[in-house]
Amino acid sequence: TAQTAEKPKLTLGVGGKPLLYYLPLTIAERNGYFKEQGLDVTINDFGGGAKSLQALIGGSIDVVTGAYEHTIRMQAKGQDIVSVIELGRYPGIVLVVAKDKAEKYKAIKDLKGAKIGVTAPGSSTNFFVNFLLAKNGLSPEDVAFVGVGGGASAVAQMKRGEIDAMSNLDPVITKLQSDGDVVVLADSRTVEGNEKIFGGQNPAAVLYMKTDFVKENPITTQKLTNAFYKALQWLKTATPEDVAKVVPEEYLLGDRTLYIAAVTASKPTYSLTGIIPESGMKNALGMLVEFDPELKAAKIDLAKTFDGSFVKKAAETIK
Amino acid sequence: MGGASVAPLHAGEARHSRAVALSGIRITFTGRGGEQFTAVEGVDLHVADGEFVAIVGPTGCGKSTLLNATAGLLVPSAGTVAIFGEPLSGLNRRAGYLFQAEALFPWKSAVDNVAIGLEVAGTDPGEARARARDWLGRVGLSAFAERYPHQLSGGQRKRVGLAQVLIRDPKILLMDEPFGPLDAQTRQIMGNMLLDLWNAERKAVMFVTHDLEEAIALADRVVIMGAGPASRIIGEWRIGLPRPRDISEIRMEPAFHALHREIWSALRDEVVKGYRQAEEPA
Amino acid sequence: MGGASVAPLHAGEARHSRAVALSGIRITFTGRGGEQFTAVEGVDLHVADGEFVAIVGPTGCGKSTLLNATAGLLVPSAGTVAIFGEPLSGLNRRAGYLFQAEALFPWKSAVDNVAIGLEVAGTDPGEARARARDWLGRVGLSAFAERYPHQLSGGQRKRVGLAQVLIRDPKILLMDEPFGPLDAQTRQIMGNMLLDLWNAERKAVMFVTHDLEEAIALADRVVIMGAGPASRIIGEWRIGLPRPRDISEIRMEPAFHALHREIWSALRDEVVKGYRQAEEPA
Amino acid sequence: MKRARLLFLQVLVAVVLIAVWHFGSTVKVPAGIVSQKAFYPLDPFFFSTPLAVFQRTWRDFYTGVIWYHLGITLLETALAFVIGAAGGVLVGFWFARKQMLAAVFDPYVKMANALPRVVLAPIFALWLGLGIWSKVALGVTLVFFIVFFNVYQGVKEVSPTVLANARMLGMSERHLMRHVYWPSALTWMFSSLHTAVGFALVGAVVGEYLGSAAGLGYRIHQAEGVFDVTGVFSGMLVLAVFVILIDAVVTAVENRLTVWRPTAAGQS
Amino acid sequence: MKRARLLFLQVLVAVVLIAVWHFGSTVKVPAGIVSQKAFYPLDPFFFSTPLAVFQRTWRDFYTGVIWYHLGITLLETALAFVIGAAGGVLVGFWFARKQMLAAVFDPYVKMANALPRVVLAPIFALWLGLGIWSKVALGVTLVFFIVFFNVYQGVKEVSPTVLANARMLGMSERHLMRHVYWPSALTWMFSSLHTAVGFALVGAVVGEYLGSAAGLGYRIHQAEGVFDVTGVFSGMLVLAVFVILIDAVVTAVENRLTVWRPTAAGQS
Ligand SMILES: Nc1ncnc2c1ncn2[C@@H]1O[C@H](COP(=O)(O)OP(=O)(O)OP(=O)(O)O)[C@@H](O)[C@H]1O
Ligand SMILES: Nc1ncnc2c1ncn2[C@@H]1O[C@H](COP(=O)(O)OP(=O)(O)OP(=O)(O)O)[C@@H](O)[C@H]1O
Ligand SMILES: [Mg+2]
Ligand SMILES: [Mg+2]
Repeated sequence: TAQTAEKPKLTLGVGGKPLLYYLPLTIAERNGYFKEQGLDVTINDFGGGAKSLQALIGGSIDVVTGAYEHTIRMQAKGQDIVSVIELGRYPGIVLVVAKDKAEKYKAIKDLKGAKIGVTAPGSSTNFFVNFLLAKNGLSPEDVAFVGVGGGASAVAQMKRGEIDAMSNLDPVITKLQSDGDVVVLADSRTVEGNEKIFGGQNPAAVLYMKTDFVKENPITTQKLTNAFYKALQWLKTATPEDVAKVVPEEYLLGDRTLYIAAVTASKPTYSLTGIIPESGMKNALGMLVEFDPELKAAKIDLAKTFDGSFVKKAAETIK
Repeated sequence: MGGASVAPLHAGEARHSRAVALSGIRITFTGRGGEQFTAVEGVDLHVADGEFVAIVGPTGCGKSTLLNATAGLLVPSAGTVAIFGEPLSGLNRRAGYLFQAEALFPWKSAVDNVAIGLEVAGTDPGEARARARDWLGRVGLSAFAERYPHQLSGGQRKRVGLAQVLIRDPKILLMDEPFGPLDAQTRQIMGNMLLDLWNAERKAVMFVTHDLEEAIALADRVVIMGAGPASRIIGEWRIGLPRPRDISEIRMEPAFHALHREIWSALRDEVVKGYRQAEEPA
Repeated sequence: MGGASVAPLHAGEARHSRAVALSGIRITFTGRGGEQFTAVEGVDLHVADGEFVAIVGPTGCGKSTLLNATAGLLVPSAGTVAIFGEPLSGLNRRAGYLFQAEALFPWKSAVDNVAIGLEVAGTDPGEARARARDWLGRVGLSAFAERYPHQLSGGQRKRVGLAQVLIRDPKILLMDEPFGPLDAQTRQIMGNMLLDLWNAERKAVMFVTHDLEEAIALADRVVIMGAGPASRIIGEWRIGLPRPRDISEIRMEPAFHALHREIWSALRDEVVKGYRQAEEPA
Repeated sequence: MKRARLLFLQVLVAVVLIAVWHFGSTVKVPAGIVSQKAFYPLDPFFFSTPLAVFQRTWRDFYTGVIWYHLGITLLETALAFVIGAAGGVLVGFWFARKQMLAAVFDPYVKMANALPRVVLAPIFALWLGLGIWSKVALGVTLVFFIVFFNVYQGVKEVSPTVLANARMLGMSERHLMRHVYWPSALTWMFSSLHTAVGFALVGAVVGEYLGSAAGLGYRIHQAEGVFDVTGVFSGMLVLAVFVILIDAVVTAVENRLTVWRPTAAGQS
Repeated sequence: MKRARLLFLQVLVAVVLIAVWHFGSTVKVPAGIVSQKAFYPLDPFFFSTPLAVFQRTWRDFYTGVIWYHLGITLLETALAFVIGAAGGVLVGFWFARKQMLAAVFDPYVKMANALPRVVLAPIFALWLGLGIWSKVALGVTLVFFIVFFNVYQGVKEVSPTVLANARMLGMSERHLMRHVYWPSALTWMFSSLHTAVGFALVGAVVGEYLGSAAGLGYRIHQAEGVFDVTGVFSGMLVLAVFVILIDAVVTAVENRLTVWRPTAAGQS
């Protein structure tokens, strides 16, 4: 279609662009899918997912690639946010314990009294552990959480033995695994792992924006969705080596093999269809409600958190 | 030559219009700890317009304090200060004050230090500096115009301060030991310059000095203050020596010596008394 | 009474061991812009151990500069400074220096200002303060022991400074107009105190003053400096007046007047010359 | 009288600020005046409301949960302040007295001052672990430089005549330090300490914010992660109140140590 | 001669530091001396190696990619510095002259100084957007307080006699400002500016770090997320070099404006 976008110049927010969590964004950018759609997208990178969401609410950016749970939380706060395409179907979060303490912490139920590293207190890595603890009859009060970030410092703390266990993402996990420092307790990067933990999908990264934006700029939204959809399709067939060729050289962790290993580990997490299944939404909500009193009280209409019409159109037009 | 009247005068006797009228002044300092110290008490001093009054007194008796009160820098704890009949509130805008302590602007050269008084009064900076140079010449410092204060000797700094005050041509001149760090000859030259200036356009002058000869040679009236604390004026002498005077010549006159001897003896007793008082812990 | 020898002496004639020996001193100041100013040039001055030398000279001639060089605060551009025969390098540890400018520690009370010299020499603080109080009494400031410098009058501050230097009992005393801001009587009291002290244990004294009478009354030798720039010593007079002296009485002696008149005329010409020079832009 | 009036005015300022905040975050500007839609001048999503913040703060204190975190943060702040200030004073004095040393290290000190502390946080965490010391280190890097530069300048500002006098009175370097440089640099030092108190707290909080298990920064970060603005502001409120208390202590010490200065109005 | 020696020593310090870094990150301590395993004293995974950092920096400059980011950061730094310093000077003077005002606002200024800037970043983004201005604002909040406290103190430190003299010479408030307070407070101000330059840069970089699309802080953040320590250190190196250049400018201005002070050695 030769329609032109209402708003061809866009600003997009993301909390940590080089993370594998947001790989589809980098692919869309580097492969020129935005340009193809006639969009000029400026990518603003933030100190974290929360900051990019705040920038969206504040009106300084138009769209965000961020965690799906944000759309649920914002509904509870009376902010109209809607996601239009799923980028990651699994959270990709992994719970590991230090190798030399693996004897002591064989399973999740043994974690009582452990010091557990999370990227930040209150972040999804934290909730992930909370959820696992609850399933195993423990409560968050039974362990101590420490924010260690998602970069080199997380690796450092694990290696130094400052923490007993850690819930984190790639490439931290792959780095620790390849160095042989940790043992995995729960892995949400794989199909089987997710089946075991959630009994299905649990959407991770999505593209979301204000509902008003979608109403006022349907064509632009469509074009954006198209671009991301193409990136997902590309990822479906690409090998990790292909990915390594596309992303900027700096992203390669200074160690190509490590990067390839990380991409390989993360590949199953990327969404195949771009559509969030009903069960996925319920899983996400279920996890949040468990620990957030504010959400427990709120009435959430999950249908309002995701608008699948754009992905469906994209799937029709893009082969 | 007219004989000098040597009888002590009583305050308030002057018939001219009063440039400065200090009445019943008491000045009490309060320390941080609340301890009080009364420097002067019950001081009445009137300076007529165009009158040259020298103030002499033992060290620490409150001379500087009185000048500060006249300048409006210090509010008396009791009594009133009136300038040309009007009660003083805030700063005394008609007075020029040569401080006892160092008060030049360290960040300005000598010529700028002198010119500043004109500049703030609105004189064109170029002209102000030209006149400042002229004044530096009068105090014998032409060659030092571009020096900063820290590059000048003690006596040179004092003379820059003198020029700084005089260039503004104030109606009332307050001078606290202006010739202190000067040698005898420079003192005379400066004294004569001051007298010439004063002769040309009569100003009210309050001149603090420790040199009784200088006081007699310059002034219309010499005021003697007693020893502190709570010091007061203990005597006044009208100096009837003829004008215009030349400082070095007037010292040769017999009337000068008669006056000197009389005031001297009055002063001497006071100082010894003050010395004793201060020596006993208050 | 021994007659005063009135013939000018030439430097280096003293037979005692030399406490201070300045030889061929030149001191040149360089401004930031590189401009040079030679304050003194070719100065030879020797002070014997136990000798009291007064230095008199027109304002800005370099008296303070010479004292600074003797104290080791200033390194001469040429010439040598020797203290008790040893060339001076660094600070002159045997000298006590009463500065012309204000130099008290503003954050110490009068008694602490005086005591500090003893304290740093290792005296027990309690004893140091007791002796400091004693010294404050000698300079007539017992009642002001707990005051901070800004709560004292100009003359009071100078006397605290005097006590601060004298309490340390240095072998060499450098005094730059120590009695400047004092009234005539206090001056005499202080002068007599200084003389008593000096009589008891002879120190080498370099005493800068603008008061020629004071210089003659106190000193063994009066040194006259010429007008600057590049000023030098233009005359020396040995004062043969008998010791011990009382300052007020010695002024009555005819020998005193003869000396005074002679030195005076030498000095007068110099000052007038200096005044002329300075007036023409350098 | 004067004190009462001052207090009244100070409270007035607070009342006005809180009123602005309150009305800005609870009363909508009707549509059509400034923009198409009605909106809050201070969107409560970003600013919460004063009432909510006070309620939360009160609750935190009432239930006592805050004390533990506050204690940790204050401990870190105090340590950062003491270590940083002591270091700044010592090195400042040292550099001021050793001109060559100062000249050689000058560019490096300035470089170090310009490194973004946020980036250093992981390195501190690496070296010092996740306990309080990595936060203290962050605070120290802020406090140190502020104090250092001021003390350095303060020492160099000593009146040359007073210094010359001190040396003539036989003072050794150590004596000079104690009797001259120290009292003379005090004003400078205290001026810097007032800034430094705030920065010590900032360092501690930012350190906690970037990775920790306790402390006010941790709580603020946690609140931020779940978009709990009320929690964020409540944390900042507590911070602000405590910095005032610490600063009051600094001021008291300052007044004690500088009794010798002329007061503005010396006479009654 | 003396200059050459100074330069030599400065370079020496740099060489020693880099050597320590180099050997620490490339030579392993053999197993059995300190710990069981052989290890690098400065693990290159966390500290990179100097060679790699220089190579990267060189490449960035050579290919030119860095210029754009550097330009943005410098612009933000310059703006933050100028605005913050100007504000600090103005408000400092103003408060110093209006005692009542200063007394009333004193606690609020100190509170504001203690707020963690990292938490304020979203609010700045809300008010000022994501362009350079929100970063400038962050820098301003740092620079302002440092300059403010020092200028405030500097004005109050004016010698009382000099001030009295100035007033007797007929100076109005405006004149006093220009001829007395300003020159007298200059030393204080410049002392604070040396610290402030660094903090302006820190503010800009942290702002970029917390959310932006360009600038050195952005690059550092990018590098951090992908374990690219070389990139992080290279960014810090560039920062450090530039702060030295800016500081040199401040020093030059300072020397120009304070010619009147006695130099340590006044005579030749
Ligand atoms: N701020 C102050 N606090 C307490 N006492 C003070 C203060 N200022 C001055 N005094 C005292 O007041 C008295 C008078 O001081 P003042 O400076 O007027 O003396 P003065 O006559 O000028 O002496 P001098 O000839 O030595 O200059 C002195 O005893 C002094 O100690
Ligand atoms: N730092 C300096 N730079 C340049 N010239 C200076 C400096 N210090 C002093 N001078 C000059 O050196 C000369 C001698 O100064 P000095 O202070 O020794 O004079 P003095 O004899 O003590 O005068 P006074 O009796 O006025 O105190 C003066 O002309 C002075 O201007
Ligand atoms: Mg006085
Ligand atoms: Mg002198």
